[in-house]
Amino acid sequence: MSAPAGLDRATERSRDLRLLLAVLLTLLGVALTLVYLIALNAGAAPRLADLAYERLPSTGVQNPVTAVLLNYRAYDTLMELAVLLAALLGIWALGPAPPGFQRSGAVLAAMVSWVVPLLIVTGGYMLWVGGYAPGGAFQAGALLGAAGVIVRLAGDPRAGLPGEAAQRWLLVAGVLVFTLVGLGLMAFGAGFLTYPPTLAKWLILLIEAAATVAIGAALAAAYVGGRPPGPDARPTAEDEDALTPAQTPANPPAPPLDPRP
Amino acid sequence: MSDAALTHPLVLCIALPLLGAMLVTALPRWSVRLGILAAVATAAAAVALAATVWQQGTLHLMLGGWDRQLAIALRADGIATALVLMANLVALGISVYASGYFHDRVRVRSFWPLWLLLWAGLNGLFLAGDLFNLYVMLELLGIAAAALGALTGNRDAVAANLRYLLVGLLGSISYLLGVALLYTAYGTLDLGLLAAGIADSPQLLAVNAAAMTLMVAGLALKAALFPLHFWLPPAHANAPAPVSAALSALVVKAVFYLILRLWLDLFWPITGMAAAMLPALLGAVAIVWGSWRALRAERLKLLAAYSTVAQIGYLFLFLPLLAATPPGPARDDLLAALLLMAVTHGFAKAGFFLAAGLVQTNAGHDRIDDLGGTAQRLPATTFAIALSGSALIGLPPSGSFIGKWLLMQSAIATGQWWWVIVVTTGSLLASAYVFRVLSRAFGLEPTPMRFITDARAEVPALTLALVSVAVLGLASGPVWTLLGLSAAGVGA
Amino acid sequence: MSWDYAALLPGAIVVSSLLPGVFIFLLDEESHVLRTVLNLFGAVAKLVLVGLLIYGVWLGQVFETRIAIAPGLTLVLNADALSVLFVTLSTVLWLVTTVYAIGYLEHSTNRSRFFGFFSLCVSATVGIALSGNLLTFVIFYEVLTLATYPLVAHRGTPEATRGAKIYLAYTLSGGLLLLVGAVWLRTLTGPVDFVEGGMLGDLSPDLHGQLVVIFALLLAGLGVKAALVPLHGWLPQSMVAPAPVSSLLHAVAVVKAGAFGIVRVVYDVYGVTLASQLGLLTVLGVLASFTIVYGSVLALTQDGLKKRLAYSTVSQVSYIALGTSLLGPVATVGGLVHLVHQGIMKITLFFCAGNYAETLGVAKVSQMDGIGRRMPLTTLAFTVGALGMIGLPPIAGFVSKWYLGLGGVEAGQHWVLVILASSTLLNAGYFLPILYRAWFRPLPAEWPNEHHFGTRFETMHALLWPPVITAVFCLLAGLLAAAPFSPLEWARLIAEREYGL
Amino acid sequence: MLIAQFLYGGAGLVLFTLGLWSFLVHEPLLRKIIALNVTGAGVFHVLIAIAYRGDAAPPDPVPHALVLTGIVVAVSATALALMLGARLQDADEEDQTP
Repeated sequence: MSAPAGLDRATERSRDLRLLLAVLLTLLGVALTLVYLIALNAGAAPRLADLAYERLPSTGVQNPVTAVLLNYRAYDTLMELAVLLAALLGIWALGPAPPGFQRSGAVLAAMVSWVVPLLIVTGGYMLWVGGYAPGGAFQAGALLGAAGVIVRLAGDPRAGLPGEAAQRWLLVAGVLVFTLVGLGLMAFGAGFLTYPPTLAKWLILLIEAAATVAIGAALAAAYVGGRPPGPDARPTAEDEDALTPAQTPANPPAPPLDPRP
Repeated sequence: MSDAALTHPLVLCIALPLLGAMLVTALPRWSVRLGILAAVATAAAAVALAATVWQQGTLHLMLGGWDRQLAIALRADGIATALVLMANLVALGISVYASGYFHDRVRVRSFWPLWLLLWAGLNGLFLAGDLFNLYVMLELLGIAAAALGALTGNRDAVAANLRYLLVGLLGSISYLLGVALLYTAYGTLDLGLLAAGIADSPQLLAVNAAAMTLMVAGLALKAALFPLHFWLPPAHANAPAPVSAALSALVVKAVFYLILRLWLDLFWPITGMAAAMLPALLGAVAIVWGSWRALRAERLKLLAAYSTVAQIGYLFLFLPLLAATPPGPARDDLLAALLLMAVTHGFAKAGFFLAAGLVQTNAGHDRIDDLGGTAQRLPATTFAIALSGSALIGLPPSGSFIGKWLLMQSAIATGQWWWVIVVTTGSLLASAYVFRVLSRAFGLEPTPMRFITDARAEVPALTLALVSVAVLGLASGPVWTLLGLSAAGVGA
Repeated sequence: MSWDYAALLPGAIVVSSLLPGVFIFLLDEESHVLRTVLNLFGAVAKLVLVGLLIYGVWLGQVFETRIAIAPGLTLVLNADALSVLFVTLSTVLWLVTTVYAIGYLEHSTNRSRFFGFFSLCVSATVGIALSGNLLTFVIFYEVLTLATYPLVAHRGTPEATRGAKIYLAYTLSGGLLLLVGAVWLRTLTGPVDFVEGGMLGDLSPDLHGQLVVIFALLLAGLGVKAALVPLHGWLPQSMVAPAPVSSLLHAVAVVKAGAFGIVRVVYDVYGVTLASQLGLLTVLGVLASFTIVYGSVLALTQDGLKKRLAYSTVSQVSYIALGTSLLGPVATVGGLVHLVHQGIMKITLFFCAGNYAETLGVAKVSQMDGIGRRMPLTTLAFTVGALGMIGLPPIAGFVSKWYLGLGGVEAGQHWVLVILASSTLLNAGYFLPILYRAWFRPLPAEWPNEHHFGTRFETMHALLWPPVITAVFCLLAGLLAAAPFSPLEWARLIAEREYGL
Repeated sequence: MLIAQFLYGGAGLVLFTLGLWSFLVHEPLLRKIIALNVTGAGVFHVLIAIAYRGDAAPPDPVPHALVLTGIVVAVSATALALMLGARLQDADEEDQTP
């Protein structure tokens, strides 16, 4: 008899706690809203908007959001590509990808063969249009990623991506090109990621193209959910990873993930 | 453009590890060699940065050459430079150690890119002068750290690091809301401009206080300030040794650095005595509680992880003392002491974890009660534990001894004597847990024939530990110089 | 920081054993010769440097090494008369102990570790001796704790681990109290330099309350190492250490560091005048007297030879504190000279105890029947040390007790004579039965664990000669007490300066 | 200040609070991850609201860019969290089967 009674008391207490939490969070919400009201009225508007538009002509692009992303605050974007890559590498570190889904039937396959090229073309368009209208590398990369997801759903275990070696180059393309452009500009005396106005448009397009590829590949690879399957994944004898063959392994390799149904 | 050339190390500290991360990702077969190359290059950039700041004072760079409001600023002042230097030297030591630590091919390939990305995030965080950029850096750190922490792939590690990731995300979102409020009220993200804005707008007290609360609370979660420390011990204790070292010595420290920045630079008009008391009280509890748990820990790495909880507590004790000390030599001393504690702990804790990892590898486990033979077999490693342990306790001659000396001095001088009791209690408990480990090294095991058995692993650990004791404890004057404080006026 | 001879010498004295110590750690276990060379090189080099120092101080030169470890925090090593007294004692006994330790331990386990820490230990001790301010003193005081811990734990047996743990618990807690006291004092005065005659005399009387509390903290911290009752609990426990370590702990390093610290704080920080005015000397005197009697009473009941010696140390070291607590130069001379005399007498006794254990396996008083006939030279040395402890003229201990008694009378504290008399009786009570057994009881049929070292003498050379030499020192210190450069004359010089005579 | 701005941003704050509630109260991993995304979305709403300058003026591009960056970061973190969760689930299933 005592156990259920104790359980009751436990649930009762957790209910009380939830109630308390609800009250506290409501207070927090109200307080935040008031603070937000005060902040809106602080008279900071137009904030950075006017300045951003004023400098727009010398950014190399006409779309102000792209100007912020790839020029004013390009450094943020560079690091954010690094964040995406870090997440993907973290996923890869957890183990090999689960096997894909079974091959799609004829109808789905036919649809995929239409949709995927369409997505890729749309992605390319998005990339180009980003220079002067809403669009850009992220939107384009997201479309490419979506294409990868569809391909994987249709049965390709690699989501349409190449083998591991090539995939790695695709994944690093964004940050690599971005960093090299930045350092190159610095080497020529312009300063890190300081584009000369005449070159800005083309440098940004170059970076965006690389970023689109990297984002698309990273999103698709993340959906695959592990190190890519394929011949590359198998260990090779001539590997140079560990400089010393050394004594006993520090930690045994992680057991492979259970294949999913 | 000699002025521009001066700021190059500022960029290189971030760009080089980033570039290195890309190369090791793309060329996994060369991971170790490229990784070490990138590590050495990055550390060299950090040394160059320190040398430049030493000569020229604070460095500023508006990326993209835009107006201050629009651009993202990088800046290296004394505090940032001291921490960058510490972090990069420690990271170099960790890299050398790691080059021999992982033997499994998959681990090697996973470790190096994530490690270099983490490194880039660390330097980026120390050098950022923009609130939103700091958010991105926090996320880069959080994601890379959680991924690295889960590298062993065992259940405990995955569970602990999943929790770490989620908690970290919550912390960053809270921080980001604070940033959004500040942008709403002041229309800029630049730290310097915001600081000026906040100082000029006492009428926006509610906004300032709310933003500060959101940001500091979110960061306190990531810095594992008691009682928000629950995620740290399992995450740090279950990671591979070089990762534990980086997480405990550097990542947590970086987040604390950001808190300090916000506290001192941005929100100084509202971070008076009243505001400082709460974090300091939590810090005091962290010291006692963390040390106590470290004393009770069964495993060496868990002990080290709890010790980090305690050591973070010490840093928060400085806040009310800073609030109570008017600008002048006494406050400068206090600031330098704070920095010295943080830097010393960085070196010491990294050395401790690396040595602990070696003990674990050799013994096949890290249960403290059964360590006897292993500790005695590896004199250099035991020495590293002893040296870093005495820095954790705050015994002379270590950097933290000077730190604690100045901390207690200030506590007595400002009449806040109760912190002295906290510090002494913490030191006693720390002695107890450190010597609980060291006493295992004095058994009836056979005599080791050599001082060093595995140089690539033992030398980094021993060097880091030695720096925390001999270098920082006997020649901490440069910390004052780097902070731009005049050593002449310093006295009682 | 200037780097001339006078600024380098005190630092060099510390480094002369520190560096060999570091190299010894790095040596392979089997490098017997190199290790021995490093050990002896360090000890001899230090002796030479100290010789130069004494000569320079006698010529009136000022030696001071200053290293700014942080702005406002300076490591100061300098040589005043008091430091010279202690540094000479440690250096001379260090050389003797090194020889003894090589004989005792060079064939056992973990030698690199042992001799490394052994060198660190003496470096810390001379650091304490040469400290020119309280910060430096605190630093070396803590380093001494850390360096001796591995020596106490060295044997690795469960008792050794336990003894070391107790030692550490006491000394680290004491160190923290000392640290708090030192920090507190610094907030009142700025850097606390050791100045002859004290440096707190000019402080406003409002602060006197705080000064009393600070003194209590400092005394608690120093009292642990000086083994003042009730802080003496670690000392008998640490008897598990090897004999050279016990000798070092009791005669030169740890216990002496505590007593030396008390002398420094009373004379060179507070100043006797202020200390007596605040009533601090009375407290110290009562504590010291109680410790003297209490230690001796406990020594009576110990059968373990080293334990008996340990309690005797508890008692004898407090003579130094007693001398410090009496207002007047004569008592000061008595206390200071005992710093040296107790050192050479106690080290003799411990060496002998080590010889008995190593040669015959004898560790208990009850096993010592007839031992004088089996090991005459060792037992002769033991006899000199023991009679000196009792205070028999012309051995060194007599000089100390004479000056202490005289000082008590001079200060008008006649109860000191009672303490000295009862202590002497108790000393005789626990030493004379040993001597009787050793010389007059018949030899046992078999010793517990006898070794023959193949020498003409009763035991190996490295073990035999150190106690004989120190026993000769005991006699000389008593016989030649009035000669220039004798410990007594030097103690007089210090007392004159402290009292500004 | 525009009333629409306040309402939209205020809704963001409500989302933030609700997400926080859900994160703290619910145990299952998936709910926690979704809750975090809701919380983040709340903050993004606030930023989007700040960017609005009425129908006449074009919006402030800076908060828009911040939100874009924030979304990518959130996606990355979510992906990693999900995979960690999946790995954990696998490990638990392995524990149960033998």
